[in-house]
Amino acid sequence: MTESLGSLPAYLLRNSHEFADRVAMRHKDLGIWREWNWSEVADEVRRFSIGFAALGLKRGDKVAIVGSNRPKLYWAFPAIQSCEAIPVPVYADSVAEEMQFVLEHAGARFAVCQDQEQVDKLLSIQDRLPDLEAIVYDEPRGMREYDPEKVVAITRVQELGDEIIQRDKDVVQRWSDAVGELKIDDMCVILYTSGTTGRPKGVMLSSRNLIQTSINANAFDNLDHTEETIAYLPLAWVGDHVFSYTQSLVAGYSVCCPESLDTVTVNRREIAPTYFFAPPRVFEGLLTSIMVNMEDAGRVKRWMFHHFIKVANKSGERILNKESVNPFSRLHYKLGDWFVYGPLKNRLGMSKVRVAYTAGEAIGPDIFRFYRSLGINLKQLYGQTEASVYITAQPDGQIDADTVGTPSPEVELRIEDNGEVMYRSPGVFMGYYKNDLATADTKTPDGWVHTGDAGFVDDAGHLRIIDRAKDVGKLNDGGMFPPKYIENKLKFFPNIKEVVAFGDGRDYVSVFINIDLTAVANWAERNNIVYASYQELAGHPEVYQQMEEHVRHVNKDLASEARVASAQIKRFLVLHKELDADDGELTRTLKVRRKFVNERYAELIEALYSDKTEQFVSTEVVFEDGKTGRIDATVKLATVELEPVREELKQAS
Amino acid sequence: MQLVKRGALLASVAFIGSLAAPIVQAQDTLYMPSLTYRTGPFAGGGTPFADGYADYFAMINERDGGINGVKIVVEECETAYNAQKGVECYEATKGNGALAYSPLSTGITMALIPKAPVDKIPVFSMGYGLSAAAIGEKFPWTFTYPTSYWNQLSSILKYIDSNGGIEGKKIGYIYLDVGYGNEPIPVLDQLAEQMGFEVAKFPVGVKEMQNQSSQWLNVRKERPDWMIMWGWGAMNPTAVKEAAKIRFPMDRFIGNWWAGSHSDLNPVGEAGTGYLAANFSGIGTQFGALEDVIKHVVDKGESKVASKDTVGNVLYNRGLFNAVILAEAISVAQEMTGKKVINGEDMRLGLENINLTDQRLSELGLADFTGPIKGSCSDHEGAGSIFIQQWNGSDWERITDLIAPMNDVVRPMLEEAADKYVSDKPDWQTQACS
Amino acid sequence: MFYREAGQYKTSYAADQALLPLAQDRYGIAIVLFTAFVLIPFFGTSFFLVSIMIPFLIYSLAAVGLNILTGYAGQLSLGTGAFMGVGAYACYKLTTYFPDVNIIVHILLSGVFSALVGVVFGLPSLRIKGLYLAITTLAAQFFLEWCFLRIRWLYNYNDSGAIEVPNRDWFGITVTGAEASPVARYFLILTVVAVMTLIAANVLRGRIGRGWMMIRDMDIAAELMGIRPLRAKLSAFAFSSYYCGVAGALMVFCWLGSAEVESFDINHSFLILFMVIIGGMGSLTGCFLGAAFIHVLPVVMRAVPSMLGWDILASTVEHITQIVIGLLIIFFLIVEPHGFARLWQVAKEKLRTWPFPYAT
Amino acid sequence: MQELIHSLTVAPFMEMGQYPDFLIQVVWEGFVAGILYALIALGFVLIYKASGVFNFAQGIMVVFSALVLIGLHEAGMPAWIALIATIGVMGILAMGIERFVLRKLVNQHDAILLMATIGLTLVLKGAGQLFFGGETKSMISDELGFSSGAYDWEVFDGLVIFQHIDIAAAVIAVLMVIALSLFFSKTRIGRALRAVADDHQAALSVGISLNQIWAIVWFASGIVALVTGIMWGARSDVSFALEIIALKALAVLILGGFTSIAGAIVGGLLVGIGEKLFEVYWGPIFGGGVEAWFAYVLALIFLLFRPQGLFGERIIERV
Amino acid sequence: MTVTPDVDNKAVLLSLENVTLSFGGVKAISDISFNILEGEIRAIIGPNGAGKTSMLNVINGFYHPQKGTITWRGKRRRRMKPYRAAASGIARTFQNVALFKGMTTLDNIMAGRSLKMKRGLFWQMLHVGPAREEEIANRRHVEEIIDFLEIAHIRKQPVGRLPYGLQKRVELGRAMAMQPELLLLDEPMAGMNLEEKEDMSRFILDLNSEFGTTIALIEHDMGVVMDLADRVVVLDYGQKIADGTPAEVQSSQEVIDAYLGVGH
Repeated sequence: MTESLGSLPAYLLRNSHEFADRVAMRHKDLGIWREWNWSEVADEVRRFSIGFAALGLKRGDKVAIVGSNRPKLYWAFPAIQSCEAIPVPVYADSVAEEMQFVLEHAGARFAVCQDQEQVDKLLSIQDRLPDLEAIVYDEPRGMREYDPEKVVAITRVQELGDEIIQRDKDVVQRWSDAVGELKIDDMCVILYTSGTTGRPKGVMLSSRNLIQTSINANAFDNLDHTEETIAYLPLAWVGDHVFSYTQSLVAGYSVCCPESLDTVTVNRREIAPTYFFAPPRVFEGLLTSIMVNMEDAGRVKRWMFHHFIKVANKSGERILNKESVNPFSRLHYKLGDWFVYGPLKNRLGMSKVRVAYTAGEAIGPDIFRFYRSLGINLKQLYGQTEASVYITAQPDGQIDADTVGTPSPEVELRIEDNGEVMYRSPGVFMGYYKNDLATADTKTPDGWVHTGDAGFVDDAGHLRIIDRAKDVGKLNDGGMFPPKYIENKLKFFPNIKEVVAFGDGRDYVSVFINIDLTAVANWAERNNIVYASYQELAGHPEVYQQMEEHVRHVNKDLASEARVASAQIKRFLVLHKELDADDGELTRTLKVRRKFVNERYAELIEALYSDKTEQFVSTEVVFEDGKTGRIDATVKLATVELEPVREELKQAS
Repeated sequence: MQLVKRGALLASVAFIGSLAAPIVQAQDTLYMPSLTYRTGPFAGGGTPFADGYADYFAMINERDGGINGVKIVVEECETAYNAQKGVECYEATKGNGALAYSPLSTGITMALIPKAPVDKIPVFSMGYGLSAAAIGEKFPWTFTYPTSYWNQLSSILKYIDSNGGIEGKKIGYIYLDVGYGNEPIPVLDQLAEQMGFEVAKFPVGVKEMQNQSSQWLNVRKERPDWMIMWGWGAMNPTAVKEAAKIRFPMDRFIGNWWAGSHSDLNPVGEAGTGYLAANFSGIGTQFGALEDVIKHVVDKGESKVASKDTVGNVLYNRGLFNAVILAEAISVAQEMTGKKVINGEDMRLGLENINLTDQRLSELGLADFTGPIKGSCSDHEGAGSIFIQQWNGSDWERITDLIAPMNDVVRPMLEEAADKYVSDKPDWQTQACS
Repeated sequence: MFYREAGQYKTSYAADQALLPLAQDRYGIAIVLFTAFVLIPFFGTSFFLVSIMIPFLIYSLAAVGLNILTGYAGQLSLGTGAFMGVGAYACYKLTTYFPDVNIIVHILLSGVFSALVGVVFGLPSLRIKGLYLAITTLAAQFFLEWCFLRIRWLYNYNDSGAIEVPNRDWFGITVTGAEASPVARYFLILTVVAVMTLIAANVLRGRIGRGWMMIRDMDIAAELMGIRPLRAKLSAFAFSSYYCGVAGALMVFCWLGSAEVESFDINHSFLILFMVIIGGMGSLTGCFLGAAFIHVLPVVMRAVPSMLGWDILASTVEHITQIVIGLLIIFFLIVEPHGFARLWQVAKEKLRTWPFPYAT
Repeated sequence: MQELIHSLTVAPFMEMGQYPDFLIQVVWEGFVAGILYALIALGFVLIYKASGVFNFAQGIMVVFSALVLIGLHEAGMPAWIALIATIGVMGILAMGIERFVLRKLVNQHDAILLMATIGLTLVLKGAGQLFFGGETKSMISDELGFSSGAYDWEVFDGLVIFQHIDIAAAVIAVLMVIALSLFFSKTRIGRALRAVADDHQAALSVGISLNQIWAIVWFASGIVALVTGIMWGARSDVSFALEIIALKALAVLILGGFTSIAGAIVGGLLVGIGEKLFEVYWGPIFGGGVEAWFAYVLALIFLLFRPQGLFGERIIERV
Repeated sequence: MTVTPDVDNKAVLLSLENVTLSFGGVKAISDISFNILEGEIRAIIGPNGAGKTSMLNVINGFYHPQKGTITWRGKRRRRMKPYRAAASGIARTFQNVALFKGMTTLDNIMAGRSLKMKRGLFWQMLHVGPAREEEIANRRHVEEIIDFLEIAHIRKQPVGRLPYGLQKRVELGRAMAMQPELLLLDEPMAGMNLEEKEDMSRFILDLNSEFGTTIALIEHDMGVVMDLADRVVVLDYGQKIADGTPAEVQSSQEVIDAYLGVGH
């Protein structure tokens, strides 16, 4: 374990000596990539910091940082931290009211904003923010009319710093000394979690949390000062804070800020990062656009693409994992790399990626494997703000789409009886800001933290997250019933749109399936299957047959895992109508309203737990013009043979 | 798109092929490139000439099995009377062991004259090209047998003089306004002074060849006593027609030897009756050599002539004559060097020492075909004579004996011109003749 | 596919505005230059150099000249041949007056005369546009042709009416005239063409070139942006004619060795125009592609029958070649009116976006 | 210097006065040449009006049509049948050009269309030489019934010679123009053609497709080319050198305007007569051969003062 | 005509007096006088064919009026070529986008910098030293405009392929690049959707307030005009029928009759 320095600004100072001429930050601005090396960054930060202090920033003050990924906003962190004040990054896309809560709760005295838009937002709520004294901004456009006392440009703050340095040469030394004296266990940032329910909570992280986590993470993936990464995720999100700020400081690698959110793809291609993070939806979106684009390609090219993707599917991951592969396949793959994978990675800007992570939610195994088969070292990690991100991560070469990896260095893991995952690590947060109650709920006195997720550790020692802990139910035989886990597994099939699983307090698991009309209709067309309506298509025997195969597939998966082996799907039906937000079956964000579905389709659910092979149902629906009507249908119920569970697994459970 | 690609591919394959496999001549042949123009506005003249040239060599190969047993390979390259393409043809063929070039174009000849000493391949411009090249000391590599433009002009003037005197007369000179037509002007001016006649010049632009009414209006305005024409290609029939239109007496209108062929007067027909032209190669097929050509080549269908009627016409015979001189030079060279397969340098030697006496001409089956030609180190034109022929409405008739040139007047001028040509070329290759 | 752009980022405007911002293009050009400067002189036969490479380069240069005027400044010209002639005659006069001055200086100076003549004949362009202008350039063509013939001073009163190129040295190596070796001539031409193409590229991407393109694309808007139409058009005429003039001088001095009026006739103007159109208006690469195509195709076509052992009259081949070129021109205009350059651009775009059909 | 001015400004006119018969002869020659220029220009105008194509191939069409006529006659066809067959060939050519060239190049830039016709020129040139040979041929004027004699007019103590063929050329040209005017004003297709020049949509409403119209105008100008070829060929034989003379029609177009039939005729005569006078009376001062550029330079000077041509309309630029 | 309070404390930038313009007897503009003050946004409105575009053409020297005087910054202006007008600080955009179709967005805006670039042929040929410095300095300026107009993502795209709204934006950028004192906008929002119109209005306002550029614009959308303009002049059949603040103009009976009454 490397001996750590006492604070993040201290790392900045170290880098300014050790990597003085290496590029610390790039920003595409006015058409070109502007670069700052570490000593320049240190200088910028120093002037910013000294100027900020002159504005009245002092120990313990909270400073909100609002905006997208801009160098100056990143510099605001160490500038503030070296004054022993605490930066509080805020989601830039929040509306004024949300911001008001955070700023008010944190009691921010200052705010650092990116541009006029953010400044205007804050000014619109300033009467409700008595603590807010001044706003510092980056981009001067449109700012000339504002009160120069209250709204100050960062450049002006830096000039202020310059003036002070001019007057008093020692101030630089004093500032450096002060940085050296920062305490490692002091709070250094408050990150507000965007809680899905209730008010956001301010997670207080100490320097030690972040520094130790960063050291561990860098060591885990062998990240050093040669890495390049592109910063495009929200500043206020812990992931960006760690990847683009703390890990960069600790390792000394460069961070590149894109020109704007519209140009991330292009900018990523220009930079070709070596270390890259994106949430699953980004990878999903990219894959979809790849596929859509390839549909427009010429026949030969399309054939070639699909051919080589197949090749990659066969041997790509094994080659990436450095397993033994026969020379012919290796050559075949090499060819594919020349014709398809290489150019593809090039277009995606991932040619140089050494380590790419995805996290946040489950990623479809096919999507995950697709990228890996191209030779991109995409891995999953499992983390939380409260853990300074890392709880588990997949080590190189031990990758499985269904797991989130082994515990990260210095992280201890345990699974509660109810299946909830608990952890303890150097990154564990200090507590929620001004919310001891919540802190006590989440963090045990001996430092263990509740994740709120249910999961289990498989034979290989990898953690599998199956669901939110509170949603996990129990079958009558005592087996675990993780509905989301099962639903997600089915939903990864492209022709399944929505799944609702039942089983809590029942003998076995059964599911409602909603087919994906576009995908299935496409399939029907290709196979000359005639149908008049969604209902007819949904009830088509061949569709049932397909769904049965999917279910079997999922069952096989489930059967291989002791903890969930008993949650195999025994019966299923394909719903005769699409679950619809207009009918109240889905939320407006398209999440299933379980309760409502349970009530509405009670007959069907009961039928699933009987011997019936079909069930008549009549449902009231709302048409697009607002009128209501009824749909009558007789829905077929299918039974699936369960997969045998291996004995040793049974015993293990 | 697909087609384009394939086309490009084919083209590039063919192209690479053409680079990789230059046409290689067998060791025991004599390679004789033929720069022809069977296309373009001058094709009418170029075609029969090229046919005569090729057919004679073909006949020699067929009848005698080549020259002293070595077959001659004739390869044509199309120049379209264009200097640029001519140079391309030269570059493309010179590497194959070419023995001599006869481009039948003053423009191309000009381009080749400086190249000849470098590549050591003689240029034989039979009665065209640079008149000054007659001076062998200054132009070791160029030959203009049997006569140069300048000497020829003097012969024509002699003819005029002998038909009613030339002194005090006005001579109109209508010419194709390119190097070819401009070439004899210095002599014309000089002789006008010496012989005491007046000159009126009427240039015809290449683009105006078929639209000469202005020139002939000017002729009408100037009212010359005689007209001399230095024309070529489509210019000739148009000129004769225009002359007829303004009622210019045809028997006072003399063309040079490039303005007196069947292709020139056939389109004019009756209207051209009486028109005169200079010539130095026999008309008709009544010569032994031509009979052999018909027998061995034309009748066997080996000739490229459009119809048998072409054989024996003026330009066909001139092309043939060109080949005769080259063939003779080859045999002289073979004799002098003792080699059977000769090279360009040997060929130069052969050309320089050519001696076509009447007797030799008879041997070749060309008695009365032309006058004797004898070359020497210093004399590269042979100062041969010409005769005058007249159009009778459907064919040419020879109406005079050979008319010798005014060599005494012209030779000094040629020397002067040769000196001038060489003067601004410090490293020009010359030769000393004792 | 070959274009792996990831990681090529620009940290300065200078780099962003470089002629070849993509590394792969730079490698490509390096290979081309290596081939041109090293491989071809080393392995090329004399025939290849003299009949293919030298004319190809000279035509390319002339095409660059015409393309500047027609493709970039939008002024259609049919007088290229004559402007080349002005250069050739000027060079001839210069080198006879100043035989001791390095020939390369003369060649480069001769373009100045051609530029001056170009400016004079460009004057009508202020008032005349499009096809009308093309016809006034035809006036330049015919008038100049007439001058080349009539003004005997231009060819030093040579009886032949032709320019005869003397041997001239460049640093001790004969580069013009009959004694110049093909390789020496090739190097001279190659150097001139390479440097002048680079200069053209520089001018075209700068203030002046942009002014031309503005006039081409929307002359009224250009004027309202402060471009003086007369100055822009005349400068285009001058610049373009300069290139044509130098090409003409090179053509006569380093290729043909002698020239008469007919070397600069209207057919030449058309030939160069074909190259520009087939190659692609408004593209320097296109000039080279067009020149290669139009020049090399006939050479290949001539070679094909004899290679295959067919006994076809040279004239027949010539006529067929003419028909084929005519048809190909029509075909290309139909398939890709923007010429090879566009095909290349599309291909490059495809390679850049590979495996995708278009950029996303 | 004074002498030069004299020879430029006074002498020519004195000469004209001195020999008026000769002047008449010069003007007549110019007039006949002008008629032929006008006919070629007419071919250009027809096509330009209807399709906006600047047909560079008009010149070669003249040569080509004449060659076809002669070639067919040589192949044994009686003259008049050969003439009809040639018209047929020109018709097929027109349809071919419309079908395989124009239709595919609709809406392309002017320069592209121009280039396509230059490509066409190459094709026709190659084909003409391939099938009929490159040598000069004489027109079968006798066989077509043209007399080769001349009419002498003795006047001003001199003689003016009018070739029958020239008179015939003038008459035929006039008839041709009248026929075309009637065609344009009296027939349905003709009106459609005029409409298409103004507005493509309007033409469609007449019920004739644009494609048909194009084929028809190309055919019409093919016939004009054939007539020109016959007349010119009868005067001074048929060869490919004629093609370059045809370029002069471009200068004629500048004078007359691209779209005016009257302009083509007036411009043609202006160029024809002008260049003859200039060549005969002023040419010798410059060493002759000024005809080669007179027309173009005249056009150039003219353009500077009246860019829209004699009969064109003034162009007002709009923003 | 009421005098708006601004007139007193703002300098007159351009004034037209009794200007008359006719084409072959047809009067496009007859006897119109009005002025544009420094720093204001001046709208010219009127029904189709009212002579609005002709007015702009007169101002930037494209048409030369037969009668009347034009005073630009206190100096009476003689017949002026458009490029001279451009050099004296007048820029404009066009009703139908008149971009340089063969060039990219960047080059189009760079084209607007033509007057600011001076380096001669020699340096241009070498493209080093001063010419490159000049190019780069201007590029920087252009980049600021690109940033201002939020068109970074189309920087290197040929303008021909851009959607109409973006083309209009590029055209505005090109005019901005000239750093004009007076910017003439000919229907800057024609054919735009609501969102694009809002963006464009914002840019025009920002441009006016940030850089102090005086703007004269022709616009059909009355709502936009009322929001943007400081003063409005109304033309009808080549004649001026009203001049004043938006409110004044809106309440003028003549305007309501001639313009709003006609409805379109």
